[in-house]
Formats: sequence, structure tokens, C-alpha cells
Amino acid sequence: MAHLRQHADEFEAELKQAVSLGTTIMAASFDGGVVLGADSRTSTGNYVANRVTDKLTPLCENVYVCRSGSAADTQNMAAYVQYYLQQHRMELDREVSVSVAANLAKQLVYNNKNMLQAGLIVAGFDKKEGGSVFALPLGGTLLQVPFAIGGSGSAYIYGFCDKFWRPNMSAEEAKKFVVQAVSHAMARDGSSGGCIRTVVITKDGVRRDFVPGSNVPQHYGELGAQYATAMA
Amino acid sequence: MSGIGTGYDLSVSTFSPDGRVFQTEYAQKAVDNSGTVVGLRCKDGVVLGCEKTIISKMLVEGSNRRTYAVDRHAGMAVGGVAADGRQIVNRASSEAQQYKSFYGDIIPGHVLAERTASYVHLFNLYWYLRPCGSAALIAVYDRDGPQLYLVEPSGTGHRFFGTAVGKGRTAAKNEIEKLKLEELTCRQGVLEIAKILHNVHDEEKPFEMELAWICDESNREFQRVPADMVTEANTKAKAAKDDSDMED
Amino acid sequence: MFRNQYDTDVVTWSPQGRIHQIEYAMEAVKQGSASVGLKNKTHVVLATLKRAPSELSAYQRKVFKVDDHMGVAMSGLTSDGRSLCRYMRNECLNHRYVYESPMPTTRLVRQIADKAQVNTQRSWKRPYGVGLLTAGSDKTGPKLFYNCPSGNFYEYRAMAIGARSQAAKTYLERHFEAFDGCTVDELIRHALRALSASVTDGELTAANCTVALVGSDTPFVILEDDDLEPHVAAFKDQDDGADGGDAGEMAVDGQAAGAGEADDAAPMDT
Amino acid sequence: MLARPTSHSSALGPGCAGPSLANPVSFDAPPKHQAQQPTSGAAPFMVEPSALAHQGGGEPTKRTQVPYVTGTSVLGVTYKDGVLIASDTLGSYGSTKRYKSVARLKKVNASTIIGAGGELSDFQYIMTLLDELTTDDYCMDDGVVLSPREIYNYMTRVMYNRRNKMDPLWNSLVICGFQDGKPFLGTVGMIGTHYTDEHVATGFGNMLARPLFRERHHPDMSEAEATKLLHDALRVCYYRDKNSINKFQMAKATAEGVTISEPFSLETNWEYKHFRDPTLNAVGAW
Amino acid sequence: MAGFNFDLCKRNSFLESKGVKAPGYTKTGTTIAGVIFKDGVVLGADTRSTAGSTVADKNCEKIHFIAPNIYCCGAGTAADTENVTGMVASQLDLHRYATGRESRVVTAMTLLKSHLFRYQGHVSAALVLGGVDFRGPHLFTVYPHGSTDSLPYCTMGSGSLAAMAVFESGYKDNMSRDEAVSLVDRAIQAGIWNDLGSGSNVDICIITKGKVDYLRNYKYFMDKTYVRKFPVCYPPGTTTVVREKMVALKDVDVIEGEASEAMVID
Amino acid sequence: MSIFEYNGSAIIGMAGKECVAIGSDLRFGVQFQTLATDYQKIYRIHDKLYLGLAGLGTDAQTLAARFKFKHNMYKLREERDIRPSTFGQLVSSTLYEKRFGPYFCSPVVAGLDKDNVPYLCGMDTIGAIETAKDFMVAGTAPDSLYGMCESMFRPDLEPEELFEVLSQCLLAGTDRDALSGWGAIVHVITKDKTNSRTLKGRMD
Repeated sequence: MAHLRQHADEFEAELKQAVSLGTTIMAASFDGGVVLGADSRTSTGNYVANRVTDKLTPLCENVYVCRSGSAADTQNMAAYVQYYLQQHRMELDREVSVSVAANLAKQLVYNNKNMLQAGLIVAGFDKKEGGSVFALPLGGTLLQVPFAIGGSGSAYIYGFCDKFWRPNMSAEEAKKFVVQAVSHAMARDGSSGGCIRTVVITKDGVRRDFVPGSNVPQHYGELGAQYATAMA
Repeated sequence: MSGIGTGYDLSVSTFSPDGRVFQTEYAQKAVDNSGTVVGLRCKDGVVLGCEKTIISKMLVEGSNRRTYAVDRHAGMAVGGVAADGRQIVNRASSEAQQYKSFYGDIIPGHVLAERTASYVHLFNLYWYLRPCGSAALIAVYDRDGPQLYLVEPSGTGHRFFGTAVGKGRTAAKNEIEKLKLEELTCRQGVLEIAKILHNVHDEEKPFEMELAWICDESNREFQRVPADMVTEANTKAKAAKDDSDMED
Repeated sequence: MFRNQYDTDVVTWSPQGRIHQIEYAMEAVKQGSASVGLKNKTHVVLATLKRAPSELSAYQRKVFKVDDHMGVAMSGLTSDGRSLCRYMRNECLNHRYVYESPMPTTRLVRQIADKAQVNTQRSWKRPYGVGLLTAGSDKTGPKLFYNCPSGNFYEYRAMAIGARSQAAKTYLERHFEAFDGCTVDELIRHALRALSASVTDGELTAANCTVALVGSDTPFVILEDDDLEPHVAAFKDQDDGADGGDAGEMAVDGQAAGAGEADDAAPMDT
Repeated sequence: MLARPTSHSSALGPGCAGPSLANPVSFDAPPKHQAQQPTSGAAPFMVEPSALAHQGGGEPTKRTQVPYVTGTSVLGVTYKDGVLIASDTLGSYGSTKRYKSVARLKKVNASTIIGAGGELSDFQYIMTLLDELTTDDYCMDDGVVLSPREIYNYMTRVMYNRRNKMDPLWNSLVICGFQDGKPFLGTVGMIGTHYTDEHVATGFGNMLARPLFRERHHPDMSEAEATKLLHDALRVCYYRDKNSINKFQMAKATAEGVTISEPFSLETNWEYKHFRDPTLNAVGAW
Repeated sequence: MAGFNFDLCKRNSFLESKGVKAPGYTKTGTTIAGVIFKDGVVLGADTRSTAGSTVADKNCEKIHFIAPNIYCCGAGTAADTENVTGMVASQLDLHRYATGRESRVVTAMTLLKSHLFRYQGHVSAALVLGGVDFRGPHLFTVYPHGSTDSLPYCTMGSGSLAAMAVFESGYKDNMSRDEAVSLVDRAIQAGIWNDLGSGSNVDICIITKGKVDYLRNYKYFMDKTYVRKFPVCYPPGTTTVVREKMVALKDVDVIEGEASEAMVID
Repeated sequence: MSIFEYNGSAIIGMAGKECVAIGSDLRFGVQFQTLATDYQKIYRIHDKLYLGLAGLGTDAQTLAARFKFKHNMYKLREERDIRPSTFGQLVSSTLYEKRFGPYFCSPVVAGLDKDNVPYLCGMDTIGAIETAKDFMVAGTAPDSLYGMCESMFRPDLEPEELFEVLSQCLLAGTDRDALSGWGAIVHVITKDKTNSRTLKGRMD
């Protein structure tokens, strides 16, 4: 009895931990746009709080953000950036540039760096610059990069990305690159898992896509879908 | 209808029975009585020019500034009360800086004009303030190209291809209308403005021209027009005026 | 005295587009005893006449050091001037604290002008009743500025303000082109001669005037009484030695100028 | 004029932003940036600090931050006609070499360059401060621009001020330029410690490069000699500082103005006899 | 070596738990370095030892004898470097007696590292070991925890970075003896002038096949820069003496047999 | 508090020309309370060898007893007095034996060797020997003692002046240390006599 009680307490304690996005997120620019990708796992301690999370959040029509870190921090931050951008959109009366969206996010991260756990990647498309990706790691350094990876799973795929990213990919190639990279991270990082979500932003707009967990590319040591025992 | 003596023209927070705010109009008059300020939006940039009466020969050349940079990509020329104009300039440059630090991007022309206008407008709202006695011509070169705006003491702001304020505004505007601004380069614009200023200037007092521009040639940064160019424009304009006087 | 319904406060425009209160404030400058300023290639000299309100009192000080590289002379309401001067000193100290360098003259003068402008646009304030001649020397060279109650400021090669300043101004206008080549002593003599034209009663002595000097290698220094005596003596010698007519001529000029002062009554610069 | 940039609060001093105004168009004070208040009346984006205090409640929030994305040493030497400074272009994330093309040397104005090690977000913030200052100079257009020494002094104030707020900017800065016909070179630490010298180095460079500078530097070096010395020091730093990469930038300040080079790399030597087989003559050793 | 005695440990940790601080030990602070050159090895060391921030010894010796063909520079706790090198030296001595062969540098290195490893870094000696044996010149660094590296040039101690900077920018393969000595001298001086834990003089030890040149105070910088022209002289009686006790020493007369020296058993 | 500060001590050893001197303060206290002002911290090993033990009193007395024992054993074995340098090594190894649980004592050894060459050395608490040709200090105020000695010491002092210099250094040095002082004793060893003098010091 006491034994069971202890288990229950431990589980309670686990639930009380902040919900955090131990994560793999990434974004890559290509010829004519950007593609963002993320896994879908949210955990509290060892417990998977959500296995189909959407970590790709729109900031405005043409800019998305990949979120990693504390779910609460990043969600609220994204909401504020959305709000500021709407305000900005009104004043500006035209499409918002990706750099402005990224800079607003940066202000929030930088000015509250001691209070927030938020590693972001801001990516989007605007007519002047085309597709752009901004890395916004913990601390609030804002850097424009051709591609960015983030979250706990990213440590496992630096090599993969350094090798396979190249400039001027087509949208399809870029998307494939992102899915492959995220799947490799999911294969080794316990905090990343579930499905892979992608967002492609080009001059023609935003296209979302979803790779269900059962279709995620399998890697060394795993059994592919063809070996799966059917559900009863 | 004149407001003088009616008592309806003593405060900016008072309407006259026919719906006018005389204090605002009187402030406009301060602009109308002052040196002419001309702005042209040419195909590759914007040129601003001011006529400055030289009140003393001991004044250092270029003193008593009328054109000011507000940011690297924006500047203004103020007509009317110079001291009031400087406050507008200061506010505009604060706005530019604030925008940059918040959005991480340069302030677009229309936003700068709008924010400047709302600042100027503020002085038309309270009994304890008076409207600014100056008008601001704003020149901006941003990703939408060169733009020219005019903000008046009432707080209204409009975008222009070419405009003028001050004593010689009517004549100046007539001259501007004759120009083909879409084809004019800023280099040519400098000369045209010089001619206009010489034409509208009342001969009696000596005057100094203050010219500033923002164009491809100035690296899209708001700058005073180089001195040698001003001298050249001055000479040419003077010659042109003498010619036309001869014709008359 | 002229009076109308538009002249009682600073937030009312007259139908002609003028603000009488500011113009009246500028009149206050003319009530104060004269100050002159002039410069050559390296130095700026300020000179003022000072008055003693009574036989028993000391002379009112009108020249103040702001910092090693800057000082002001004032005509008009000295108390307004002193509060501006205190502000300037504070700004210079702040600048020195942050940058460890002297504050550029142009910047400070513009700041003062902006401060003065605010007083011309709030109903609960009045414009400063003082004209400031600021002499400064920084990395852009020697500078002389005039700050007007209207919030305008001008850079001059030579300037005179205050009571009967037109006489001094006339002298300066006649000679200022030669100042660049002057030595510092000559510059001081020019200042004294210009100032002497504005003396209302008696004559210029080391007791009733103050001279101040600042330059690239000269920290702002105020010369009074004993320190000034040699300069006054030298200027008198020279005047006596030269054509005695000069002084007389100036006196006439001064008289004539009294009327001419309307010229620069241009209310606010337009 | 803007007495000083709006990023400065007159109450808090240089480098510290004051409280923002609720009304974005007040007429007396210039607008303050930072958390622009939503005009809708919603609360601005801010975390209530007391919410983060320990459960006990008594402990005030510790504002000591830790650096996240960091740059390593910056080196600088003066020579006969100017000054050279150099750094690599790495932004490290812990010991991950995360961003390899970060320019850590920046031009401030026509005569000044600043280089930074430490937290790069703070360096970006410093650059916005300096950008405001130089834009202010530009707008004034009165021939007065900040000299390298003034910028250096300004930075010492900013850094010291922030550390007194217990909220330091986590950087070591090197500021160089050319002033009054002489090269200027100085460094400012994260708590406001500062000094000028004929050669400086921050972080690891202090231990690795400065011994070389002290041995080989003299003020009347030629540019070629100074470049050689700096290259040697950079190479040693690359060999011996784990958070460094072989991709550098070098900046130069002379009477002609300032320039920052394109990224370059240095030749390195891994071919000493004993490197190939260190235990050739000592079987059983490591 | 007999090993350590731990009798007082319990008492000392009790005292420490009461808030009493144990005194610090003399450290060598130190810059030590070595390079391999064409014919052998050059070792170098500074000569400052410190107790906290106080300079405890201005001219100590940090290059220790290990064997006639092997020397070892020590950094860390002075007592540890002294004893650990002394211990290995005596072990090698015995080994030479037993085998009749010249000691090998790897042997010294292995003895050192196994001893240090056994004490898990608590014996805090950081060493640069150099020597020449029948396989040629060898140079090793030995870390307090017992790891070793074999390198053509190496440095240790608080000044090691300064010294390494000199090596990294100045080392060449196949240097002559003079080049090597001057390089090591420069490296040690980099430590002396740049590192506060190192100071005073430069000791150099050159080991070549069959020959060792131990150049104690190869560079001597220790002279006082201040000289008192008139040193204070106290005439006898300056100090107030309360009590005085004089004991005259007498030579002992040996009445029978020989003086004690003769009794020593060799 | 450092354990050295529990009882307080100050010791200086100094070498002269064919002579050597060693002196200590006389205070024995427990922290800030003074219990005795005649506590000797210098132990005679034999006629020409003295050992000063600064640090924790209890350890000093234990060590003194052990060294006396060891020296007696040495004499029995070797039938001669131990040489100062040998004795230094003996002290060192005795201390190093307790490397990981040391005696809180730092010794100063002063003696005359063969041909009356002065021998002087000091150690930290685990026996790192530091031989000195000039002077050696130990105790709770090493910095001020070092400072005095650095400026007062001259080589080749004759016994009488050696005594004065050492005494002045000791008295002045302990004036700046609250935990030592209250009088001092100085032993001067020359080839034919030892002279022990008790000094008048400040008693505050």
C-alpha cells in the first residue's frame, strides 16, 4: 500500500514539473522560401504530456516560429509577438518583414532572459528578402542563418545538417532534408518523438504538412512499419 | 470672416461659431510669413531647399539651421519658427530611434510622417499649449523609394511630389508644377530649387540657401548638398534670374 | 505702451502670426547691460559691462564659467541666466563623467535653446528673459553662440547684446573681418573698444567691466579688476594714441543706432 | 537634440533603460522604447519577478545571468601607423560550436572599431546603444563625432553601471581607433574594469596572446610585423582555446579610417616529428 | 615508500567541521617546461614558491633529480613534488643496483603515474619529466591524477599557458642545443613575467646522451631593484634584554677509545 | 579562523657569520584570550641545533617530544649529534608522513653545521623544505615578519648584531599581530656558546 502511495506521489510530482518542449526544431531556407519542421513531443519529466504537439506557431501571415524550451513561456511569447505584429501591420499597412518579427521576439527573449526558457527559430517569407531564417537561442542573440536547428534533439544532427544542407534547394528537397534531419534526431533523443510537422512558406503562401508517427523514416536499430503487428 | 476682437481666437481649445480654430490658423500664418522652403521628390531622391534671410553679416555661414537629419534615411526642413521646428525634429528623431530599437528596422516614411503629424497635432488640443509655428517637410528614402511629406501646424500630414511653404509658396508651387518630377534627377532638382528660391526671394535683403537631399548619390542618406554644388547652383540660378529680368 | 488682447500669455498667437510674450522677453535682454563676444582663429573673448544696483553693493556678475572649455556672458534677467548656467554646468559634468571629454559647444547650446523653447509653448511658463553669449572651444575650434529667449540660437563671428548694444554691434560689424588675424591681446582690445561704445554713463574701467577668454590652449578664464587693468590701460593708450575721433564717432553711431534697433526686433526668426 | 539616446534613463544612467511611458505620444518626454505597452490596455509582456522567487518567498530573485551564446578572445595591437584587432567568428553555445559566421568586430564610426567576447546578445544590445549614439552624431551634423576614447569611456560607464544594477552585460570589449594622429586601443571588462595599452587581449587571449605581445611588441612596428604578430597569436589561440575556430576577421584603424577584413583562415602545423608517433621510442607510454 | 599515516585525519576533519581552517600548503605556482631537441631534452623552471599570495621562497629548485640521465620539473604542492620525485629517484636507484642498467624514462614515468593514480589526484604533483635513454630523448607530462602525455614540447603549472604560447609560436623540429635552451628560457620567462604564481629566476637542465648540464639560475633576475645605501645598523644594546643565559660549549674529551666519528658504521 | 590563529605564534630564524639565531614570541593564548606569557616555542635539539615550532600548541608539543625521542634514538645508534640538514630531512619526512592528516605546525630549523656553517630551513605543515641562506619565518604574522626581515637583514652579521636585527624584526613584526608578542626569546648560536636572551616586548 505504502509502495503504491509512493508511486502516486512521484507521479504527482512529475506532473507538477513545468511542461517543457524537449524538442527537435529546425528551419531551412531554400530558393524562394523557407521550410520549418519539428517533432511533436511535449514532456513533463519522463511523462509524455502531449504526443501530437504543434510546435510551429504562426506569428503573422508570412512568418512562423519554431518553439523549444518551456511550453508556457514560448506560447505566451508567441501570443505577444502576434499581438505586436498585428499592431505593426496596422501601422505599416503592408506585409510585415521577417526581420521585424524576429526582432520583436528577440526583444522579449533578451529583456526577460533571466525569467524565460525559450529557444526559438523564426522563419518566414517576405517580398523584399525572400525566405529568411533567424536563430534566436537562449539569451536572446539574434542571428540570421541559412538554416537553424534547435532543441535537445538538435545535438544529434549537427553532422547530418552540416553535410546535407546546401544552398538553392528546391522546396521539395528542402522539405525532405528537414524531415530526414528531424527523424534522425527523434531516433536518438528521448525528448523528441511522435510525428513530424512541417511548414513551407513561399510567395504563394503557407503549406502545412504532417508526417504521422507511423510514417516517420526509420533508422538503424528500429523496425520499420512493415514489421508492425496490426492493432487488434 | 476674421476672428479679431470676437474673443473666439484666443485659445486653441475654442471653436469660432463658424467652426474654425483661429489659433491654428494664426500659427499657420507664422509659417506663411517666413522664409520659403521647397521640397521636390525627384526620380532618384528628394531635395529640400530653404531660403534663409541673413539677419547679420557677422553670422557664421550655415548658422541657424533649417534642415535636419532625423535618421540616416530621413530628414526634414522646417519653415516658420525655427525653435518650434527643432522640437518637431527632436520628436521625429526620437520616433525613428524608438521604431528602430523596437522593430529592428528603419522607420518607413509614412509611419514617420504619421507619428510626426500626431505629435504636432497634440499642440492643437489643449488650452495650455499653442500650435507649433512651423511646418515640416519630411524627406525619406526607404524600401519604397524616395518620399516627401509635409506636416503643417494643424497636425495634418500629406505626401507630395513637390511642395513649398513660406512667403513665396504660391509662386514656388507654380514653378514646381511646371517641372517634370518623374524625369528630374536630384542633381537637376538642386538647380531647380535654387532657381525657385532666387525667384521668390524679395531682393532687398541678402539671403542664404540651405539645401539638403537624400538620393542615390548621397548613398540614400540624408545630407546637406555638397558646398560646391550649392555654389554652382547659386551662380547658375542668379544668372538665370538676371537673364529673365533682362527679358522683362 | 502698446497693448493688445493677444499679448498676455505665451500660448496665444496674434492674428499676424506673432507671439508677443516672446517679443517682450526679448525686450528684457535689451534692459540688461551690454555684453559682447568675438573670436579669432583660436580664441573667443567675452566682455560685459556690469552694474552695481547701489553705491553700497558690489557689481552684479554677468560672466560665468561653465567648464574649462566654456563660459557664458549674459544680458537681461541674470537670475534666469544663472539657472541656465547651472544647467549647463551640470550637463558638462555629466558629459565629462560619461565620455571623459569636454561637451561640444554646439550640442550644449542647442540643448539650451530647446530648453528655452519649451518655455515658449506652455501656458504655465514664461520665456527666459535673458540672452546668452556662449564662448566655447572644443575639437571643432573656437565657437561663439547667441541664445535668444525665443529658443533660437545663432553662431556668430562677433556679436553684442544688451542695452545700447547696437553701438557695439556697429563697431564689430566694421571690424570683424579682421579678427581672425588678431592676437589674443588685440582681440581683447577690440572687445573693450566695442563695449566702450555701449557704456551709458561714465567710462569703461577695469571696475565696471569683465572680460573672459577661452581658447584651444587656454581654459576659460575671467579677467576682472587688477587682472583686467593692463588690458584696459592698453586699450586706452591705443585709443588716445590713435585718432581720437574713433571713440567720438562711435558715440554718434551709438546714438544713431538707438533708433535702428527696431531692425532686429524681428520677433522670432522667420 | 536628443541629449543622449533613449536607451538611457537619466535616472538610471547610461546603458540602463528607464520605465516606459504608458501614453505613446506624450509631449514633454521623448518616447521610451522597450516594452511598448499595448494600446488596448492589456498588460505588457513582463514576468513578475517575485513569481520566480523561491517557494520560501523570502529570497529575492537572483539576477545573475549566465552566458549562452558566447564569443572567445579578442586581440589587439598598436603599431607605427595605427592599430589592428582580430578575433575568430565563432558563436559558441556551451562547448558546441554553434554559429560559425558571427562578426564580432564591428565598426562604430569612421574612426572606431569595437570587438567583443562574451555573451553575444549583450553585444548586440551594446551595438544598438552605440548605433544610437552615432546616429545622433550623424543627425547633429555639426562636425562633432565621438572619438575612440570617448566611446571607450562611454562603454566603461555602461558596463560599470549595469554591474551595479547586479545585471552585468556579459562581455569583454576591445575598442580601438585612431585619434589625434595616434592609435588608440583599450579594453573594458564586464564589471567595468578598463585600461588602455599598446596591446590588449580578452579572455583566454590574456593568458595565451599577451605573453607573446609582451615579448615581441614594440610601438613602432610596421603593419606587416604587427599583422605577423597578431597571426601568430591567433594561431596559438586556435591551437590552445577549445572554443575557437580557424576563421578570423581582422580590423584596422589608421589615419585613413577603419576597415574590417573578410573572414580568413590561418595555416596551421600538425606535422612535427613527434606528433605523428609520440611514443615511437617509448613503448608503453601514452 | 611506507605510505601515509592517517592518524590525525579524523581530528582534523572534526576541527574543520567546527569552522577551523587548515593552513594552506606551500605551492610552487610555477612555470615549468621542456622541449626535445636534436640531441636531447631541455627542461626549464622558474624559482618562485608561494604560500597563498605570499612568496615563500624566492629561489627554490623545481628541477628534481630522478636518475643521472633523467630529471623532472615539479609543479603543485611543494611537499608532494619533492617527495614523489625523491621516492621515484630512490626506486630507480635500487632498480639500477638490481639490473646494472641505465634507468629508462618510461620507467620513471610509469612509477610516477601509478603512484599519483593511486592517490587519485590528492597527491598534487604536476610534472614535466625529461630524460635521455638508449631509445633517445623523451619528454612527458604527468598530471596529478596520473595521466601522462608524450610530447615534443610541453609546459605545466600556472604559467603553462604563457609558456605554451611561446612554444606554439617558436618550436621547430631538430633544434640545436642553443636554440632549444633559448626557446625554453623564453618560455619560462613568459611565465615569470606574465604569471604571478611564477617568478624570480630561470633554471635550465640540458640532458643529452651521457651528459647533464644543470644550469641553476641560468638567468638571475632576483637582485633587489631597491638598494639601501645606509642599511640600518643596530649597535649592541638596542634591544632591551630582560634576562640572559649564556651556555659555553665545551668539547667533550674522549677518555677512552676514539672520537665518536670513528664509531660510525658504514 | 585558521587553526594557526588558535594559539598564536611568531618565529624567526636568521643566519649570520659563523653563527645563527632563532627567536620566538612568548605568548600562549586560546584565540583572543592570553593564558601565558612565558611559553617557549623553541626547542633545543642539541647544543648547536634548535627547532622552532609555530602553529597549534598541542601539535607542537607532541612533535617536540617525538623529535626529542627520534634524536635520542639517533644518538644511541650513531653516537653523535645529528647534523642540522639531516635533522631537517627528518622533520620533513615526519611531517610528510601525515600528508593527508597533518600536524598543524610549521617548523623552523636553525643550527650550526660542520665548520660552523649556519643551517636554516623552514617548512609548511606537510614538510615542504625551504632552505634559506638569510632568514626564515613562521607563525601567525609571516607577512609582517617577512617584511621586516627583507628590509633589515644583511649578510654576514656578527653574533651581537645578528641578535639585534633578529630582535628588532621580531618585536616590530609582532607589534602588528594581535595573536603573538608579549615578550620574546632569542637564542644566538655561535661556535663556542649559545646565548639565550629574553626580550622586553609590548604587553598589549
